Amino acid sequence: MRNAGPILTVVAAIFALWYLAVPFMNVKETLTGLERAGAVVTPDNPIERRDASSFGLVLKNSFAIPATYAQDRPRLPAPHQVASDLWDTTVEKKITSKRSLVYHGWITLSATLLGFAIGTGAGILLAVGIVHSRAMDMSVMPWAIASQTIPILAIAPMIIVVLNSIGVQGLVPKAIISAYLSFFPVVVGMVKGLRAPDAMQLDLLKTYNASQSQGFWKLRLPASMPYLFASLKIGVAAALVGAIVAELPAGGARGLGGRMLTGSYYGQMVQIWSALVLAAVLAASLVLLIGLAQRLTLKRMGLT
Amino acid sequence: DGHANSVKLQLQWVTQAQFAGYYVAKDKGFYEEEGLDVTVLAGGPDIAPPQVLAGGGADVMLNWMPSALAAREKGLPVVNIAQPFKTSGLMLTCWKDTGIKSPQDFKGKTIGVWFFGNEYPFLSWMSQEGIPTDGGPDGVTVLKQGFNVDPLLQRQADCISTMTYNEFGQVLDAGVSEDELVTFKYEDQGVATLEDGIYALEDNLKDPAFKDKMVRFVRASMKGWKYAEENPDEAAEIVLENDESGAQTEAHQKRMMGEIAKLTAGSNGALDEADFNRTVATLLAGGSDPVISKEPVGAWTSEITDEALK
Amino acid sequence: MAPNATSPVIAAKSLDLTFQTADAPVHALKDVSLDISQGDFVSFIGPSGCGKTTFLRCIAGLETPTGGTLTVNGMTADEARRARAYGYVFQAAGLYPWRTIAGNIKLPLEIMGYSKADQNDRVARVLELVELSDFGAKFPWQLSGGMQQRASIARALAFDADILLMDEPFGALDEIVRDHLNEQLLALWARTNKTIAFVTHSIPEAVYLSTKIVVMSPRPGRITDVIESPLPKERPLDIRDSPEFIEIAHRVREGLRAGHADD
Amino acid sequence: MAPNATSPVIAAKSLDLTFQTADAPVHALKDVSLDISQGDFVSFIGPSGCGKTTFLRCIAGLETPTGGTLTVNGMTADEARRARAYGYVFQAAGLYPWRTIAGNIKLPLEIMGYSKADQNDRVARVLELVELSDFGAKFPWQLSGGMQQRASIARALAFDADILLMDEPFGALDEIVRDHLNEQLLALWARTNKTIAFVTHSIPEAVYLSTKIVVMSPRPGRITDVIESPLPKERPLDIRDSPEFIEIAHRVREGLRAGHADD
Amino acid sequence: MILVVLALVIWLAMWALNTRLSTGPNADTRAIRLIVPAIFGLTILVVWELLVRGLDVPLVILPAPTHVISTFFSEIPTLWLDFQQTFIKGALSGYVIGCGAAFLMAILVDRYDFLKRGLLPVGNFVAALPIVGTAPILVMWFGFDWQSKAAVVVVMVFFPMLVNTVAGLQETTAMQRDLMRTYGAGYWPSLTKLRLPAAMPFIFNGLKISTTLALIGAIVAEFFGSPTMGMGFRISTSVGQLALDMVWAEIVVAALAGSAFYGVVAMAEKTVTFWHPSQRK
Ligand SMILES: Nc1ncnc2c1ncn2[C@@H]1O[C@H](COP(=O)(O)OP(=O)(O)OP(=O)(O)O)[C@@H](O)[C@H]1O
Ligand SMILES: Nc1ncnc2c1ncn2[C@@H]1O[C@H](COP(=O)(O)OP(=O)(O)OP(=O)(O)O)[C@@H](O)[C@H]1O
Ligand SMILES: Cc1ncc(C[n+]2csc(CCO)c2C)c(N)n1
Ligand SMILES: [Mg+2]
Ligand SMILES: [Mg+2]
Repeated sequence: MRNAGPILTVVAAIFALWYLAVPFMNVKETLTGLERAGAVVTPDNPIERRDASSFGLVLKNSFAIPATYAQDRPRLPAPHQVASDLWDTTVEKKITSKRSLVYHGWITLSATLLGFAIGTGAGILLAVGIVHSRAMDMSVMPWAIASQTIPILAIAPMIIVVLNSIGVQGLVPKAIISAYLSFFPVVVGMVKGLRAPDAMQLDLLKTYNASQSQGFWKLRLPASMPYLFASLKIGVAAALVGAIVAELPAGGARGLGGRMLTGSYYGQMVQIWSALVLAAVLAASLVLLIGLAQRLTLKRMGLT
Repeated sequence: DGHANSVKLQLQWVTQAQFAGYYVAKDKGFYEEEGLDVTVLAGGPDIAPPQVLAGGGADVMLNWMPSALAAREKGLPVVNIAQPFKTSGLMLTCWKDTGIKSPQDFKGKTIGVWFFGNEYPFLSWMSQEGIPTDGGPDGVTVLKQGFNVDPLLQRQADCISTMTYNEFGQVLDAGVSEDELVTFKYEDQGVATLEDGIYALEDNLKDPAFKDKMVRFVRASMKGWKYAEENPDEAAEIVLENDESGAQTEAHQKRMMGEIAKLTAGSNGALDEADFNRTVATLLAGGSDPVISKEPVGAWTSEITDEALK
Repeated sequence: MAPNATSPVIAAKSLDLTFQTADAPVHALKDVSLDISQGDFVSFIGPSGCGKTTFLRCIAGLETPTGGTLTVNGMTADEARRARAYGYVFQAAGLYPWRTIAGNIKLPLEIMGYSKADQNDRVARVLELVELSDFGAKFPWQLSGGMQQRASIARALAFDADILLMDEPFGALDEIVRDHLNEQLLALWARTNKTIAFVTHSIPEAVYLSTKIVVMSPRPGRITDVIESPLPKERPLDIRDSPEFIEIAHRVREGLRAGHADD
Repeated sequence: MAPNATSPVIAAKSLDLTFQTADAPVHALKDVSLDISQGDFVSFIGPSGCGKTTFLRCIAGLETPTGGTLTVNGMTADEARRARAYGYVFQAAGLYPWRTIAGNIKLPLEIMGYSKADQNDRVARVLELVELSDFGAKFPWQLSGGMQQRASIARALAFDADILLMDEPFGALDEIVRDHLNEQLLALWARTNKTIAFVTHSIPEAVYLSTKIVVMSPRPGRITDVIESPLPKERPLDIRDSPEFIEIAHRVREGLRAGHADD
Repeated sequence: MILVVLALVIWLAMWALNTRLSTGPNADTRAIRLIVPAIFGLTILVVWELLVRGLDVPLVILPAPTHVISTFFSEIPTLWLDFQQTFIKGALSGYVIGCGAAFLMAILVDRYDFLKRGLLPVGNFVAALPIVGTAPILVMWFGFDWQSKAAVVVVMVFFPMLVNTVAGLQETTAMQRDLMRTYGAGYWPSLTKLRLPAAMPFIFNGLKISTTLALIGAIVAEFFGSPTMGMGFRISTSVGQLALDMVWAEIVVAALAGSAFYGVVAMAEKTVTFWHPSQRK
């Protein structure tokens, strides 16, 4: 792990910057709070403070700096606040509790995995169709690109309602929205991958008079593996975003998306940050997992 | 069939004491007593209950009347079958130090408003006051406010929309004292619109079996509401148990229940025609782009409550 | 269906091929006539772009001539391809990187439906033939360029086709390895009596290997000279320093230079 | 700073180079000693992997020997590189595809800070030298392989370096084009009296071009033979059919085969 | 029911037509390349229209395309206003800032291996933060107007652009780099004359990916607070008013703007990287 040193340094730098930024981000609310509690702050008028620069305020009220790290509704929570909330909601709570982030993480993860499976399956099928049918290639591809310019957050509620109306509820609608986001990278990658064999490799099969399906299983599919894994990594991250987006209109405010939503609704910034961090950890782990599968598969195929 | 006794209720927000009556009725077995199997579907900022109703995802919904009437005009004939909330909890909350004392002082200020159908009472109010809503020194700058109170706390807005039972409490929880604030209840300004009514689809109501189901539903729900009013702490506990997000706190829900009880207090479930007419008048008066353009017909019925309250 | 020794295995008459491209059409083959008999070793030599590959691909049924007639084993080229009449060796080894050497050699056998046992037998046999017996389980990148090229020849030999079409198979190798493979190829040809069509850029290679050298020239691609080699079938490497060899090489070079004059 | 005629332009003494790789270290050069004088044309020949490229890269200051001493124009190789003492021609043309042919040739001139007018002059001159005057405004992919290779030689000639290092510059070309470029290169060398170090795989090419042929063998890479050519400076192409030529070629081949024995 | 059957029939007929066209003799002409996807798109619209009518889908769930189109034309002033707010002010400025910053950062990262090994993995992690969580935070930090939308866009496009540019700057072959060394060229000449030109195809890849991200980011951010205009604002409030025709009209604008933006960048790519094999011919 020769990257450990640089990564740790960068992380340390980020934390340092983060800690440094906290007083400036939080000074105004902190001063208002302190003023209410009877402290003397300069300037003593909240409207003047609103229009003043944070920099000047911190300088003039340096006594307030410690308090900026312990706000209930911080604009920027300090790292240790997020960490202790994460600890509380993951380790300290029973994982079946609705207050446990593990519980919510699992809800999101299950939708993500199902959606990823659907999206990957659909993506591969579509790619196979595109590679084998010129009509499909020419007509579908431009619209697949256009489909990605549609803001998913706008149509997610409609998808949920429409599926609802035909009796599909629960995990599946969320998974479908998650699939909508993850299928595109898979299509693009797989089309590239299935077309990766060069003319010579294709001609070789022709000299053997191989059938189309033999060509698919013995040449196109194996040749597409590196591309498949590259797009799976993008796809799984997209699937996670999709699952989180789908949780907003899915009702019940369950899952990491629900946590972010209710966090925002009740002004609990720390809760949003914890959910965010956990989502990023989830995404990174999923990508790592796929990377592992990639290394194993490609190694067995002799491609590394 | 099985549907004869099952009811799906679509809420218009996440699980909280605002909907205590229904959770209590379910939890205390009032629905069961009526032979009903009720599913309560929580909502959220991205859920439009009328859409869910139209799609068949729910049998009844809770809604604010402006939004319900708008849906009617858009060709979705929803009908108010009961009105457990008598008074409106909507208000504007402003910093006192901005110098705002009366609505006329809004000129030149920035105000956070909930959209999603809830902007009409505000626009109607401003047009009554003669204040344009497109910014400038003589008008107000309107922000589409998210569903939290940070814009006020961080002074991105001078006033924001709050509900007496929820956001206002959050402002106070943030350490702000009431004498730092000025509030304008829509109720006091004469622009209140009916909130949290129970609506069903007109077509469904033509079916006697469905109607009967609604009668039983409303009866049990009102029983739940009255129980909640009398036992606010227990009701808050029940709500907490049903919260799937795990984000609500006991203190918050208990206070909310107390405030909600004030709004439901005056209602036995039946819609007061005067309230309806005032709501319609407010909406028809609303500015250049009114939410409804003509007097709605058949937008409410007393048949269900008449039967339920017999 | 083996043709009798007198009728040619491959017979091209006034073959013409024009590629339709975006701008101007490319006249890749013009009036090409050639007979190749059973057991011949025919080399094609000529400057880049003269149509050597195109002609070989026509024989293989990978390209369709726009004029003239072409028969392979008495059938059309496409029928011959479907009947799996030939093995084709490309310029680069073109092994599938995800298959082991043995797996690559097995590929045509799987496709043609040989039995499992037969597959293994044949793989072992051809691996031995090209002296790669110890490398069956290795992946292509674990072998040197020369070894890869031998594997690709083994792949073309694994099934029963008695025509071998080879498009610059040794182009990418260094001279010594090339010499070595040339020797081996000659030995193989002597042993099996296959008919071989062989494209090359190298004059000594063409002269060393062939019974018949076909010199081509470009724009449009046509045959400018066909040289029958008087060299004996038995050819040690230093035959290349013999006067006959140098004489033929000289004639080939002259033929080539003539074709190049318009450059 | 031109070295006087008696002291060698390039002097390597007991050069050693070991690459540290993931598994075993690779001993690419072992105890290589060689002097090259002003005006020499030295060819390096040897099987793949014997260290020809590595040696050339050491001279160019692109690789640092792990032992021994090496001077170029009396400086260290790296100093010579910074002093822009040589032009380097790679095996592939390696033209930048986003620049025209003229733009590619201008590239070193821009970097070395020649004036605009001087740049244009020099580009015109070297384009003429390699017979590409009409192609200055074309992009690389619009030229044939041989033309690209000539352009890359022009690029190395455009600035004033009197050493030319060429790593298999004609490896990818067909024999006729190669002959042609060989002739031109000889003419250029005769005219300019540059010192040329030239890597090749082809025995005839090495013999045809050089005043000195260095035969190398691999594992570890070392010099096994240095052959001084008795051929005159004036060399028509058909000198290759002369007995002296064949004699030298034979000696080179023997040297090569000896080095290959362990394969 | 008749309409539904008709929809099916039209679908099959159009598909057959497209198959004929795309495998026919003129399949490679420019016209066919445009016509085939157009027919496909048109077919989808017609089938959608027929299904909505045939199955009596309520307007508040899914409006018919004709309805959307008529709304589109009658609401052009509003749509234009929203477009300016969201696309010009929010998306475009965020795109320029984000891509520009990523580009400069990529040059630093490329220069210092330490940054490459430390920053890229951490960046990968940060890029996984879902927009739904970051948008409310950024709206809180940067206010309700377009600045916060631009900030969301910056966050969204930064990493894809960074990764692509860094990859591009390393895209040169060893030979191309060695050539520079034989000229004794320092850092700047080899950056401007070699690595940047060689990186262009990758840089444009990043720029293309970022176009759709920018638009989506700006729209989604408006869901979390905005002035009373903008495409995301209109979509979210129109859903509340059940004005689904307006929602879809905005979606049409988004799709048109997104595709056009992508097209413009792709065209710029064609002119700048004309030399790349993928662009030739
Ligand atoms: N698919 C094709 N489409 C258009 N033109 C082609 C095609 N294939 C080959 N050509 C052209 O036909 C001519 C002959 O090509 P061919 O590949 O047969 O030459 P070659 O003799 O094999 O050359 P080389 O020695 O470089 O391999 C060339 O001008 C080439 O550009
Ligand atoms: N950067 C490197 N790292 C590790 N090993 C290297 C490196 N460069 C070359 N080698 C090894 O050093 C040896 C000599 O390589 P070199 O490229 O000099 O051979 P060559 O004579 O030029 O061969 P060829 O004719 O194939 O070009 C080879 O075994 C090669 O694998
Ligand atoms: C989708 C949707 N979002 C918000 C409201 C308005 N509203 C109704 S209840 C409530 C919570 C008050 O604490 C709010 C904001 C709505 N009607 N529909
Ligand atoms: Mg060829
Ligand atoms: Mg080399």
